[in-house]
Amino acid sequence: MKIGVFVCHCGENIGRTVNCPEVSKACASFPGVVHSEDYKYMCSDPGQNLIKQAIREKHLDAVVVGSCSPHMHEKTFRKACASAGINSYMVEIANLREHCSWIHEDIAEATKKAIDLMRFAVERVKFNHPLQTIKVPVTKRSLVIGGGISGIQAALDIANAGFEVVLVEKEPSIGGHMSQLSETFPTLDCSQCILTPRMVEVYQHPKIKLLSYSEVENVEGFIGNFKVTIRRKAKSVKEELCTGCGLCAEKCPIKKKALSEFDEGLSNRSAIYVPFPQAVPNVPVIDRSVCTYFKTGKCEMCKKVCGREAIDFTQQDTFVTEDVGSIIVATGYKLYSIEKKPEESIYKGYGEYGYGKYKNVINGLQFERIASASGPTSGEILRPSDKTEPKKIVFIQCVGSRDESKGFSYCSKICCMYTAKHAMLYKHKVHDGEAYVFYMDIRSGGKNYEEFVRRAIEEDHVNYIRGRVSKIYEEDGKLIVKGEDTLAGLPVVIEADLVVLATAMIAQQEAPKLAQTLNISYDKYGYFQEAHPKLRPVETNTGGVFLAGACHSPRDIPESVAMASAAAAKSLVLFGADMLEREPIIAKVDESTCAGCFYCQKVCAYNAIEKKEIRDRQGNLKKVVAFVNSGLCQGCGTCNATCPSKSIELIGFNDDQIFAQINAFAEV
Amino acid sequence: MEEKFEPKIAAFVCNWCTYTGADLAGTSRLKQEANARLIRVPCTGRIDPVFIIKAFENGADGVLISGCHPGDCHYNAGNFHARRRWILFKNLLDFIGIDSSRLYFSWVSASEGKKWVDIVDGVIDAVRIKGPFKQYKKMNKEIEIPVAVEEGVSVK
Amino acid sequence: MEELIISNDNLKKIVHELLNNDCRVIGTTAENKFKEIESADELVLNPGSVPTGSSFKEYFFPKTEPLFFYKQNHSNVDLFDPIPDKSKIVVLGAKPCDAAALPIISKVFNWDYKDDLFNSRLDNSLIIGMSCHYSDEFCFCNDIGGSPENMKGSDVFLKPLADNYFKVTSITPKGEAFIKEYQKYFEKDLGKNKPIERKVENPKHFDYDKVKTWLDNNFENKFWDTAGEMCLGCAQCAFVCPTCHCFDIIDEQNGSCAGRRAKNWDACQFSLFTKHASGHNPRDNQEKRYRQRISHKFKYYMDKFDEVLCTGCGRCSRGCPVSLDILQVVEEINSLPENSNSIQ
Amino acid sequence: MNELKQICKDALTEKKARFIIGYKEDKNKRVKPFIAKTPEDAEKLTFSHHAVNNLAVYLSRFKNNIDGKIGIVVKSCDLKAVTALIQENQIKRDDLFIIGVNCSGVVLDVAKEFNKDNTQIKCKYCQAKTPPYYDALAEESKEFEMPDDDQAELMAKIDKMTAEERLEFWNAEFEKCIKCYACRQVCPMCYCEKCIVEKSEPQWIDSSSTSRGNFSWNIIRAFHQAGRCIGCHECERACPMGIPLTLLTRKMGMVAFSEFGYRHGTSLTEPTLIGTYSTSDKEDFIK
Repeated sequence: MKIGVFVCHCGENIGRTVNCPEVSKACASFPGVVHSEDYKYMCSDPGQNLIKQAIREKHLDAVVVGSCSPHMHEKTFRKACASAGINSYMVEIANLREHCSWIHEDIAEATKKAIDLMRFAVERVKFNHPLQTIKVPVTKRSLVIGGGISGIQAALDIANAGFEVVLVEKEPSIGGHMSQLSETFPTLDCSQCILTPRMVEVYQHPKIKLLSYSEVENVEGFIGNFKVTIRRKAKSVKEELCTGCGLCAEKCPIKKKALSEFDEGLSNRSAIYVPFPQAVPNVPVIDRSVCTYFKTGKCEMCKKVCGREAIDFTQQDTFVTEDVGSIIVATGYKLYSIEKKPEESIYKGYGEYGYGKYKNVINGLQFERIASASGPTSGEILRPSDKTEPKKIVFIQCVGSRDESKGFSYCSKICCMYTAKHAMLYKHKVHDGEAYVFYMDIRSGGKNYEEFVRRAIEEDHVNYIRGRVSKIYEEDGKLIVKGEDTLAGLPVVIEADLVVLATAMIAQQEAPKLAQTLNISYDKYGYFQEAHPKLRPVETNTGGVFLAGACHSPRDIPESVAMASAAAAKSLVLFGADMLEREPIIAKVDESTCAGCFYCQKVCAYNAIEKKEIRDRQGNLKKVVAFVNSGLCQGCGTCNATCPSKSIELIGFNDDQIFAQINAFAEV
Repeated sequence: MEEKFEPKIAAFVCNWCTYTGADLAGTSRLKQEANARLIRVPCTGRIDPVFIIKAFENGADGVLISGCHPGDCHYNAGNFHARRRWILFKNLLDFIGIDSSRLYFSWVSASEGKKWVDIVDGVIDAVRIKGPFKQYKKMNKEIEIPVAVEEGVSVK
Repeated sequence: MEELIISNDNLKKIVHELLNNDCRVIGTTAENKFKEIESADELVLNPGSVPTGSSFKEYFFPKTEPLFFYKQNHSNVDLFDPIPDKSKIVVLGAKPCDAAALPIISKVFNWDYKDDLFNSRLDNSLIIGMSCHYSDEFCFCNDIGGSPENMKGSDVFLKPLADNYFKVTSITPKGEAFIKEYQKYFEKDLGKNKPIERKVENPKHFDYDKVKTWLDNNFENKFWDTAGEMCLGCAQCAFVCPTCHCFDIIDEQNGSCAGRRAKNWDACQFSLFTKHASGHNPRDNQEKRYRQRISHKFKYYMDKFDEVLCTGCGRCSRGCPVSLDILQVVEEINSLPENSNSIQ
Repeated sequence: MNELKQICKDALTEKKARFIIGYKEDKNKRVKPFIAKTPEDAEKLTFSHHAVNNLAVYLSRFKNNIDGKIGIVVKSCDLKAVTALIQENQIKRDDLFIIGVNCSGVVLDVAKEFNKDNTQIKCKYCQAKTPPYYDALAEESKEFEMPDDDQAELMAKIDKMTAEERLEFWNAEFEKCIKCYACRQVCPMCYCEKCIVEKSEPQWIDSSSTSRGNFSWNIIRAFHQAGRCIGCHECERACPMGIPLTLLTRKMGMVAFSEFGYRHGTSLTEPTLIGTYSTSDKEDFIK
């Protein structure tokens, strides 16, 4: 092998403490080195030309550059060498600047060390192999899991860029929590007014395939090449025939028996139902758990009234598979279910607040429904128990959030804002009403957020009390709220007509299961984990799977939308090329020696190790060996260190290369 | 006069945290002693204990291994797997009587340039006091060119 | 020539002198092992002991031995010869089955290429053999031309007499010279010390010629499918064997620019022994490798060098972790009809 | 003895097992490994205090077995190897017909009678005379008073030595090594198709019996056994040079237990020591 060595002075950065000509001279005597020179700025055009010229004239096979950190200019020199006809992976960098000249003062010592570092690189490069970047075809389609505002935004962004999207929503309609909201902070514009056009856009978009009432069952494959199995739950209604006339729901005899999920249990719905009037798709589903036909075999009222014969009681769950290149997870959140008995939950709950016991203790989403024009009270603020207008209302923040002993240690982030909004909406509708807010801190970071809270306090005269509520009980139709005003240092007792709890946002219950299906990580609360908290906030550790919205952590609408657009952009980056190019630094199995112990599989954080059967020509199983899925492998090399026979090696950092460097240590 | 002993330290560092932390030390011009030679690996999970043996065989008086803090691994869990191996390996060396106190471990993140300098200087100082790793150097005798052989035949 | 005897004490005195003269003395110790002894007191000669766990072949054919050292220097490679070991070696208390091995393996080391490293050690050596008063279910020296009194390979031979005396027989000129050099320690045999009688019998197990004929004709016999079935493929048998002589040549690095080329023991029972660079292995299972072991010992070596590559010491069987007994295998071959089950 | 023969005979007759890896009688009371392939062969099968071999070493040969179950006669110590092999994907439980034998100790020196002074080290600290699971169980359980665990005493002694003394101790032991690899070949857990020391292009790990080569081999072997050795002591038994190899592997097993509470080969479902981690693994040695 003919190796060329190039020592960079980096102006004076290296040259001041390292005697570069001497290093170059010393390198010339290393076995294998046929060319050695030093130059003021190796990374400059003339410097790069020196390398290219030497490659051509001396027919070099490999190049070692002594320069700054490989993190700086490794790519530069690789490119230069590639343009002169050497494979870019036949280039090694010795870090003479950050790891030598900048940290030492003695010229003799620094020069000796520089020579050693060069020798390491020269010995290492002897075991480098020409590598090609890995090219993986990309299926330019995306799967979006969850049809809330995040999923809708991500789907529209990708679809508008011209790529197909499969949008999976587990409920009968898309829209998510945002569709339940009354008005949104800090502008107080109507949530549905801004959301429903988007929902319709999704439905009508030629590039979006909407699979409502469906769930992701299984995911195989890797970045650019996922195969997703989706369960389409039986709606008992033939979607293609239904016109959404609504007659079936109207005629359904069990009308008042089921609680409306959309109205958070504050109203009822029929057994065949659409969740809300603006639902997309506007196709009803039969809730088989309450439907008389499914319980007794009799009724069939909906079937009788349907002019299109769209009702199909025999429908079964079906499975579809979709090939996609990227997956955006936007499964959202749910509210901490505070009425849950402690033994069913690891969290203690807030039994003392009487949620679930007293009709007039409600949570934030229920208040949204009450305040919503489309809600059960048509937007009039009426309390659930007797449908009277509450004159005194208490809002309690941080129910479950920031409370390690009873709930979760994190801040749910949106409650300060929506509580201010609730109080404001209440005051706007009930002018003579009194609103009290128990808070721990008011966290209102965000554009126009603080101003919004100030408005609630100063213009709408909402009473903010800093302190916690210890107990709520009912007395003569009033809710007695006992708390403490920590600023005044006094106990507070309020006789309220309605109490609204800002319960914590928590991860969806099925989140860990989905995380396992997708092979992404999740934190102890069930929120999905990003690849890097700062620099890769929407990516996961599984390539091609991105996060959007509150499934990652509590966040509000603008943040969710921004994150969704970011996730869409990440997908689009992926779709920007026909082939996915990756550094070829991945593990490779020597099938002839692999004994199939699969310790590599155990240590692999990326599920990149698969089982491969080796068969002879007659088809008889010879052995089962490890196989690296090059799409999933990230190149950490833990498998390589674990493999007892070194039958799996990390290309680019294999044993030969590292041992060669260690061996060169003998001459230090 | 006897020449002052200067220890040779082989340092295996992960690419993402410690190597970058050492880069930061350089960028910050934090001066350190020149006895350590870094060998870059993608992750501490890539470090096979055989590397340590080879380093001692090749004359290292001390070996330093450093990577990302637990939980910060670029590859999720490489450092956790590595840590488990080190515990076993250190115990093995101890039992065989190979001075495992010449083996140093640290977590140095990409932002801990100063910590890196302190660790490197600390290791160099400690090994300087210990002196050369004679135990291991002795083992090379059989494969070294015997002193009695004066001149060899040169072949091109 | 007059008959000589020597007392155990005088023998030790000779050893003492030898050690003082920088001679390497290899002898059996109280743990019944061959070792390079440092003091005459370590020496224990017991004709009734079981053959040592390992033979003393490593003192002539070391388990690892440098052929040369190298140093790379830019485009040159400097080669250095190892320092030849010219010290005199005296082996004391070799059993006939140990001593006989040296002339056997000498043939392969002097066949086309003369192995100087081996020869210089052999030339500088003196083997003092001793008759054997031991026999167990693994011994079969007498089946392949040896005997407990066989002097093959020895320069001087000792036979135990009463009162810690040995009758001394000189066999070679080297032995002659040795006796002459240390004559003051030898006494004339006046017949006072009665020879110690051998109390064990060496039964006849097989007819070597019959075995050889069978091996000549049954390379592909079904017998081989099961003969080595339980073999695990370690080289215990070969490495303790006095006659196994296979070696591997490897380069070992000392740093990136220097190293040595060494000759190390190797064994046909290793799966890598015949593995080609292509990945193909003509002896791809242990059964074939075991056939090779038996055939080499009892047929090929005979064909080529007119010797059985075995002295019947039984070491390989005594130490085999799976109790694969070479004698049993050969006995079984002996009982097989010629050309039985041949699948040619 | 009839019981074992009968079980095996029935198993072979009823095709519960395609063949049975067991022991057969050899010269002078010894026994040796044997594969019984027919019901008639089963007559030769036996078990005694001389049945030292861990027959699980033969199992990895049959890892892609498709032709029916493999019968194997195991003592409780051998069963750990079987368990470990299942854990490490070398064989499937469903492919095995396990004939457990109650064992009351095996000999150290096969040339001698079994007695207090002729007992394998492993028997001295054996916890289970009856294999924890099996498809058939043979042999009467006999009480036998085990001598003291002198190896544990030796280990404690070595632990108390200074590092220099320990190195000297091991140097004297490793010096004997002739690289015959009997320790590896006889080990049921050393099932690699190509050992790391056989990687010869180039030879990074010395294969010579030099001081350096002997150390690197023995260190690597012990390390590769860390958390994997099931303690059958076959390596030490097979070593023709008498190196006390199990001191190393047993020590690593003790470390695996003291540091991680892990014992290999004791559970078919527990994740292996290597290949898993705990975020709370000790790290007081890491700065």
